[in-house]
Amino acid sequence: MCLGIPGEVVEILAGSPDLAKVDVSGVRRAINIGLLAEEDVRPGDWVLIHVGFALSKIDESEARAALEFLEDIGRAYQDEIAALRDSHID
Amino acid sequence: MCLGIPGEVVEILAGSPDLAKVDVSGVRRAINIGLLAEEDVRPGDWVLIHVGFALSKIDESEARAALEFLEDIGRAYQDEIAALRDSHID
Amino acid sequence: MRFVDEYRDAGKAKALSARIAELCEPGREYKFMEVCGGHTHTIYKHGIEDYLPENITLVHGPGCPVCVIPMGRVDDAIHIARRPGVLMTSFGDMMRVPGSGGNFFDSNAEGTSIRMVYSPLDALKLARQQPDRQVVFMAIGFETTAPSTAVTVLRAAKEGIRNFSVFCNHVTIIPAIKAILDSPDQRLDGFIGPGHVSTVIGCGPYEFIARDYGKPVVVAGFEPLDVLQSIHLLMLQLAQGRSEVENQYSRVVPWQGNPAALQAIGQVMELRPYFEWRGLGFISYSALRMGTGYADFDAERRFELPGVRVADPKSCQCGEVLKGVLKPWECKVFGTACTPETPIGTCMVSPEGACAAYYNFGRFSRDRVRRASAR
Amino acid sequence: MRFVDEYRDAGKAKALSARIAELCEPGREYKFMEVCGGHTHTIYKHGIEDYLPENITLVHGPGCPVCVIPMGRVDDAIHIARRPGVLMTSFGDMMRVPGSGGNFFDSNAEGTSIRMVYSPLDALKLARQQPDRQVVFMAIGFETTAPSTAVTVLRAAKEGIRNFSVFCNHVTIIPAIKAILDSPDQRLDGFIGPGHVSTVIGCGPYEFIARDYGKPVVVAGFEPLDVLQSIHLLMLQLAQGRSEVENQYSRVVPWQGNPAALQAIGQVMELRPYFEWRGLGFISYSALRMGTGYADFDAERRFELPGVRVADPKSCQCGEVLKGVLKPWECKVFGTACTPETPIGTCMVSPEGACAAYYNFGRFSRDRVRRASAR
Amino acid sequence: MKPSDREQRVLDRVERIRGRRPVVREKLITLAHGAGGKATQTLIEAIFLEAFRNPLLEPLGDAAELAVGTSRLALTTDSFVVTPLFFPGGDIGDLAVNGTVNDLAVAGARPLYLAAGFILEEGFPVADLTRIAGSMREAADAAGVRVVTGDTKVVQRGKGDGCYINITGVGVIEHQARLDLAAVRPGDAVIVSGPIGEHGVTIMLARGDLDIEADLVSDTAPVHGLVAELLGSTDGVRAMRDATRGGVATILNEAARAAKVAVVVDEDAIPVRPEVRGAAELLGIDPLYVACEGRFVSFVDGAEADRALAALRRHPLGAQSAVIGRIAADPPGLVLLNTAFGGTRICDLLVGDPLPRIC
Amino acid sequence: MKPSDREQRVLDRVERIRGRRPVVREKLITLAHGAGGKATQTLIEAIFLEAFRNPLLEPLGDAAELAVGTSRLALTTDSFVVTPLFFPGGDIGDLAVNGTVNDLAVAGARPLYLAAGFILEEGFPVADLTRIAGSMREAADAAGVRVVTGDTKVVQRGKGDGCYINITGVGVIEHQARLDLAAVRPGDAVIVSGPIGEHGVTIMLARGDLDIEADLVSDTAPVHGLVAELLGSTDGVRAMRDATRGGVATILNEAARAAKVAVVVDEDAIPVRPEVRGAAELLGIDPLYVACEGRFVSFVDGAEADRALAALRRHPLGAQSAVIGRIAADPPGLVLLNTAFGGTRICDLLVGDPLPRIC
Ligand code: SF4
Ligand code: SF4
Ligand SMILES: [Mg+2]
Ligand SMILES: [Mg+2]
Ligand SMILES: [Mg+2]
Ligand SMILES: [Mg+2]
Ligand SMILES: [Mg+2]
Ligand SMILES: [Mg+2]
Ligand SMILES: [Mg+2]
Ligand SMILES: [Mg+2]
Ligand SMILES: [Mg+2]
Ligand SMILES: [Mg+2]
Repeated sequence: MCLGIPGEVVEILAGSPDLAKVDVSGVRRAINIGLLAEEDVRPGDWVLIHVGFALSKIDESEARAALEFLEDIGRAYQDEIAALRDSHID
Repeated sequence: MCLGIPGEVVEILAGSPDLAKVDVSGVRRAINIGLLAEEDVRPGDWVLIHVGFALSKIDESEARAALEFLEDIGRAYQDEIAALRDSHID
Repeated sequence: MRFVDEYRDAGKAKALSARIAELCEPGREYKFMEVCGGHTHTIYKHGIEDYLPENITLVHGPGCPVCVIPMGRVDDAIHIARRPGVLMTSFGDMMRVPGSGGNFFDSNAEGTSIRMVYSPLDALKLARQQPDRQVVFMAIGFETTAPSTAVTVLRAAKEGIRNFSVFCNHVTIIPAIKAILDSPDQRLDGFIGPGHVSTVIGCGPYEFIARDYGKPVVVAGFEPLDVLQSIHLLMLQLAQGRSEVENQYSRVVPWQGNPAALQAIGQVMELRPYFEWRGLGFISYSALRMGTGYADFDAERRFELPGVRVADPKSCQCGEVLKGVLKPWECKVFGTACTPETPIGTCMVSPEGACAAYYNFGRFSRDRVRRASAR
Repeated sequence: MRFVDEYRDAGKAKALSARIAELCEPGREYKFMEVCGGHTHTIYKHGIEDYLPENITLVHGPGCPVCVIPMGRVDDAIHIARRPGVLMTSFGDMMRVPGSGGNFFDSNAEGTSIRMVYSPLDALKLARQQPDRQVVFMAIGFETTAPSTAVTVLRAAKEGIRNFSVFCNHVTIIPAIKAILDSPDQRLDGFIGPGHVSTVIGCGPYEFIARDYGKPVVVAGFEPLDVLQSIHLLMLQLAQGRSEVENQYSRVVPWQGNPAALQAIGQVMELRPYFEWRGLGFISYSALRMGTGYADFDAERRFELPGVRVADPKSCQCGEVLKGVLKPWECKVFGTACTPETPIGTCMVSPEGACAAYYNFGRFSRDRVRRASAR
Repeated sequence: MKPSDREQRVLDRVERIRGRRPVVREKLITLAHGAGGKATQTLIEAIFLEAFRNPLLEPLGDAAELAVGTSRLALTTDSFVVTPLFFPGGDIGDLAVNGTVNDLAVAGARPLYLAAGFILEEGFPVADLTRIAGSMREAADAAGVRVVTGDTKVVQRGKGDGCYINITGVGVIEHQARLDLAAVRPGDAVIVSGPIGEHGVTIMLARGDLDIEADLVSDTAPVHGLVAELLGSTDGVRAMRDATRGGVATILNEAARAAKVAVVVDEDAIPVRPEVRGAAELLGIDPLYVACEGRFVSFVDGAEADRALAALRRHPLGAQSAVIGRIAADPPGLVLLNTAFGGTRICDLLVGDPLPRIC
Repeated sequence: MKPSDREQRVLDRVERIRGRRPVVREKLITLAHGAGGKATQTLIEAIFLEAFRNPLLEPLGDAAELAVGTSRLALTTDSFVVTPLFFPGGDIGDLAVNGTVNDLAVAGARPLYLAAGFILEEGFPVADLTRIAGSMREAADAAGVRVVTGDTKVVQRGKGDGCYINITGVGVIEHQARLDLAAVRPGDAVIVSGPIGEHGVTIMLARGDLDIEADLVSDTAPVHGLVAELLGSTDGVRAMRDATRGGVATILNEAARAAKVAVVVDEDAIPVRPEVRGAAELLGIDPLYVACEGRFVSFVDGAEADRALAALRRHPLGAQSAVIGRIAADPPGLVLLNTAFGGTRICDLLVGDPLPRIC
C-alpha cells in the first residue's frame, strides 16, 4: 500500500529541527521528521521513511525480540531436520 | 538603402482590396497595395515591392524610353567599335 | 540493509513454512486476504507462495492506492494539467494509470507538464522555484501518505505560497475493508493487516473485524519473513479458535499509531461524504478532501473540474479482483487485452496491483518453474 | 526577370563606360557619393568599378539603415526582448548588428526570442497568433520603410490588437545628407541619389543640394546599368557646368513621390528632436518616433528602457566611412579586428555596409583579378 | 477442469499473444518508447524493422555484422541524450565513446573508427563543448579508436537539450566464433562483468530533483579489453551484450526470446553495490532494470564458465564478475529469478523506464 | 606610398590573418555555428579537429577514407534537423538517406550500408514516423543501400523538434583515383551537376512564415549513379563535393583554400531556376549560398571537361550540368565571380545562414 524503508538518522539538520539527514545503505536524503516530534529522534535512531517523511521510529528491542523468535523457530527446525536425517541414517 | 523588387500583379485579392498577389519570376506573395490606392492597380501592372508593400507602380513607358536610350548608346558604341576595327583592317 | 536483509532469510522461511504446514488441517481450504498491495507485491516479488501449502490461498485486497483511483479522477487531473501555466505533479505510480483518454505520459505527449515527485514537499519546492506556474500536487494514498500531504499544505500556508494546490485523492482503509466484509460473495479466514497504514492509524481500528466478524487480523511487515510469520500467526489463531488483532510488525507499528500524523490529517482535511473507488463503486466516508480552512489549497476549488464519472470499461473486472473474488488470471481480459503495456484496469498498472504483480512476477506454472529453477 | 535583366547587360555597360571615359577631363579627380547602401551593394556585387576610369572614385554614403543604428539602440532592443513574454521581431538585417554585449543571435543564445520577419505585417500576424505574448517590431529604415510600419500600426489600431508595439528607429535621409555636405573634410562632385527612398519622398527634397551646394544629384535605380547611367548623367552635368536634380529611375520614381505613403507616416509618427546616428553623432530632426496618437503602440513607452548611450568602440571609424572620408580599408581595424565574423562597426554587418561590401566582394587587387578572371 | 489447469490455459494463451507480431497502439511517441523496454522493442520491430527489413538488420544486435571485401566488419550507432551532460564519473563525451566501443566489443569486434554527429542547442556553452570533445578524445585514446569523421548541427533554443551526440562505430571481427544471442543454449552459464546499475542510479541522483546524495560514480568504461580477455580464454562464449538501457533484466529477456530458452538467475549472486541498492529501495525500483555503461552480460558454455570467470576477474574492470545464473530449456522465452528468500518469480521486460514509486 | 599600394598592404595583412589558426570567440553556440559557413568551419577546426586530430580526420572531407583489411572504406555521418519534416519533393527520411549516399558517392565510394539513429520528441505522431521510415526505405532501395543497424531515443517535449535523424554511411572505394580537394589545380574546370538552390529555397518557403508560394520542389536525390557515370567517363576528376549547407559558394571556397588556388566562376554559366532566382531576389539572398541536396560540384582536368560534361548530361539527374568556371593560380584561396554584368568580385564564405534582408 505504501513503500516504507528503514533508514538511520545521521544528523538533525541545524536550523530546521523538522529535517534530519537519513542514511539508507549509503545514500542520504533530508527527511521530514516533524511527525515524530514527540519521539525525540536523534542520530543513530532508525526511522521508517515514506515519501520523504519519517512515519515511525523503529523500536529496536521489539525488533530484537521478534528476530529471536524467528531464530528459535529456525533453530528448532534445523534440529528437527538433523534428527530426521539421523533417523534416516539409522 | 532598401531592397526593392519589381513584381507583376496577378490578382487583386477578393475581400481585401489592399492586398494583391504579385509574381516575381514565378514566386508569388500577397503584397499590400494600400499605398497605391490612387493608382488603380490592376492585374498585369508591375509594382516595386519593399517589405511586403508596393511602393510605386512601374511606369512602362518611362522604362521603354530609358531602355531605348541605353540601346542607342549601345548601338552607337558598336558602330564605333566596328568602324575602329575596319580602320585597323585597312 | 538493516531491518531488511534479516527478514529475507531462506532458512528461517523453511522453518516457518514447516510450522505453517503442521497447522493445516487436512482437507480444509484457508483463504487469507492481504489487504495491502505492498504485501501483494512482496508475495510475488519474493515468491512467498512457494513456501505455502496448496490449501492456503492468499487473496489480494483493495489496499493499492493507485488501483482504486477511478478513471474520472485521472481525467480530472489531466483536465487541470491542460490549463495554461499548470505544472501537475504526482508520484511515479500515477504516471501509467489509464484515464478514459490515456495516461499521464500520453497527456504529456499531447503537451501537458505532469512530473513525478518523490515527496509532496518536492512539489512545494517546485512551486517556490517557479512562482509563475500553478503547481498542483495530485495526492493519492491511504492514511500512510495523507499526513505528508497535510504537513506540506501546512507548510505552504505558513510560507504564504499562493501557486500551490492539492488535488486530493486520499482514501481511508477501514471503509474498504468493511465493504469487503459485507460483500456476500466473500469467504475469508483472516486478514494480513496493512503494516504501514498502521504506523499512522495504529491497530485499534481493526478490532471490529475480530470482534464483529470473528476474523483474526495480524498487522504485518513487508519483508517476506514478516508475511510468512503473519500467516503463521493467523494459522495459530485459527487452530486455537481465537480471533484477535495481533501486531507482527511491532518494531515499526506502535499499537496507538502516530497521533501527530492523525492530528495533521484532521487539521487540514475532512472526510468526504462519499467517494468512488475503482471497481468497488461509491463508498461512504471513505476518502479525504481539503478542509474548509485550507480551501485555498484545494485544486478542486481552484480549477473548475468536469467531475464526470467515467464508467469502467465493460470488460474490466478490477472490482472483483480488488474484493478478492477473482484471481487476476480469472479476469476475462487478463494478459490478452489487458497487459502492463496496454492496461485496461488499474490493477495492471501499479507494481502493487494484483494483476500487475501476478503478470510481472507470477505468470507461470509452479511445476515448470520448480524444474527450471532447481540449482 | 523583367525590369532587372535588361539592366545587367555587359554590352550596354561597355558603351556607357566609353561615354563616361570620354567625359573625364585628364588629370581631374571625380568623387561621387552614392548616398544609398543599396547602391554600394550593387557597385560591389556587380563589379561596376571595373567599368570606371581610375580617376572616378565612388564614395560610400550613410544610406544604410543598419549601419547608422547606434549600439545603445541594439542594447535597448535586447533589453526589451529579455522581458518575460516578449517576442521581438525585426528584419534579418538586424540580426548580426553588434550591441555592446553581442548581437541578436547572441542574445537568443542567452534565451531571448528575437525573430526575423519579412514584413512588419508579419510581425502583426504573430501578435494575432500569439495573443499571450508581447510582440514588438523593431522598425528600422529610411522613408522607404517607414510607411510600411505606419500602415501596420494603423491596421493594429483598427483591429484593436493590444499586444503589438513598435520600437521605432526610422531615420530620414535629408538631414544626414545635409550633415555630410556641411562636414568640412568633404569634397564631393555629385550625388547618386537614393532611388527607393525617392519613391516615397520624390525628387524635390534634393533640390537644395543642387541649388545651395552646387552639386548635381541623379536619383538612380539599383541595377548596374542604372548606376552606370547615373554616373554618366553626373559627368554630363559636370561637363556642361550644370547642377540639377535628375531622375534616372523614372520608371519607378515619380517626381512627387508617394503622397499616400507620406500621409501614413505623418499620421502615425512624428519627428524626434534629435537622434543619434552611429559614427555621425546626434543629428537634429533626423528620425521618427510614434506620434502621441499612437503612443499605445510605442515600445519605448510600453517598456522601460535604459536608453543608455553606448560609446562606439575606440577603434571604430564607421563615422568616417559613413561620411565617405575614409575608404573601408583605411579603417585601422578593417579585416583584422573587424571582419564580418567579428564586426566592430555596423558597416561590416549589412550587405549594404561599405566595409562589408568591400570585404565580401571587393577585397582584392584589380591587377591580380584581371589576370585571374580572363575567360 | 481444475483451477490450476484453467490457470495454465490462460497462461498459455497469454504467451501465445506475447509471441504475436508487435503493433504500436499509441498515436503519439511517449518517453516509454525510448526507455529500452517493451515499448521500445515494439516500436523498433513494428516500425523500423518493418520498414527496413533485411537479413543484416534482423538480428537487432549491438552491432550489425557486414562483409566488405575479405573482412568482417561490425557497425553500430547510438545517440546519447543524457541529462545532466556532466555527472560523477564521466560526461556525455566519454559515455558516447565508451557506449559505442562497447557495442562493438560485445559484438566480438575490435573497435577501430568512430563517426561523431553533434546536435547542439543554441546557447550551449562553447566551454562545455570543448570539455566534452576532450573527454571524447581521452576515451577514444583509451580504447584505441579514432574519430575520423563528424557532423555538427545547431538547433534553435528549446529544440534541443544542450548537446546530443550520435556516435557510429566501425570495428573489425577477427576471431572465428559466431556470436549470436540465438546460439545460447540450455546448460550455458550467465555471467555479468561487474556490479550493476551504477550508471543509471548515478544519473538519477545527478539530476538533483530527488535530493538524494550518494558516493556513487557512473560505471562508464570501455569493455573491449575485458571482452578480449574473455574471448581469449575460451571458445565457449555464445554471445555478449552490454547492459545499457533496460539494464541486465532486459538483456536476459532478449536472450530468452532469441534462443527460445529459459534464463534462470539467482538473485543473491547478482553483484549490486550497497548504495545502488539503497537508492533503489528508497525509490522502489529494481536495479536489474537500471542501466550500466561499463558492464556486459556473457552467455558461456557451462563447462567453460569457471575458465571464463577467471579470465574476466583477472582484468581490473572484471574483478567483480559473477556467474549469476544459467540457461534452462523450459519455460522458453521467460526469465526466472530465484529470490534470495528462496522463492522464484518471473523477471519480465518493463514497459518503459523504471519509475520511482511510493506504493 | 600610393593609395593602391597601401590598399594592397592592408589586403595582404587581411589574407594573412585569415590563414591563422581559427579561434571560437563566442561564449555560447549560436545558429551561425550550424549554418555551414565560416562560423561552422571555425567551430569544427578550433574544437573538434583540435580535440580529435588524426590524419584520417584531417581532410574533413564528405567522408573519411579508411583501410580495413584489403579494402578501402568510406565513412560519413550527418544529422538531419530539417524543419518542416515534410516538404515539397521529399521529407527528412529520404533527405537523410540521399544526403548520406551523396557524401559517399562524392568521396568516390559505392554506398553500401547505413546506420540510422533517431531522436524523437515526446508527442511525435507515430504515423509520421512510419511515413518517414517508409521514405527512408524507398530512398535506400533506390540507392541500393541497406539500413543495417539503428538506435532510437526519445527526449522530453520541448527538447527536440519532432524527429532528428542521424545517418552514418559506409561505402567501398573501388576505383584507383585519389579524389582530394587539395589535388585541384590551375586549368581544371568546375562543373555543377544541375540547377542550384532548389532544396534550400523550397525549405524556406515550406516553413510558411514568409507566405511565399512557388512551384518548387526540393532537389533531394541520390547522385551515386551520376557520379559513377562521371568517373566512368574520364580519369580527369580531381575531386567532387555535394553542395549542401552553405551551397555551391562554400564548396568553391573550400577548394580554393584546400588547393591554394583561385576559383573563377562565371555568374551567367550557373544554372538557376527562375523561381529560385525570384525568391532569392525577393529575400535579398544569393542562390550561390543556398543548399542543394541532389547536386554536386566536380573539379575536372580542363582537357577532360567536355567529356565529363557529356557524361553527366547523359544521366537524367545531370541533364542540366554546366561548366561554371575554372581554376587559376592566383590569387590563391579566393573565389572570384565574373558577374553577368561583366565585372568581377569576390565570392567569400558567409558567416552563418544567408538571412533574408530588406537593405
Ligand atoms: S486483468 Fe486488467 S481489467 Fe482484469 S482485473 Fe486485472 S487490471 Fe482489471
Ligand atoms: S572596418 Fe569595422 S570599425 Fe572600421 S569602419 Fe568598417 S565597420 Fe567600422
Ligand atoms: Mg548495446
Ligand atoms: Mg548500437
Ligand atoms: Mg549501445
Ligand atoms: Mg555534415
Ligand atoms: Mg532546452
Ligand atoms: Mg557533403
Ligand atoms: Mg558527412
Ligand atoms: Mg552531408
Ligand atoms: Mg542503441
Ligand atoms: Mg518543440
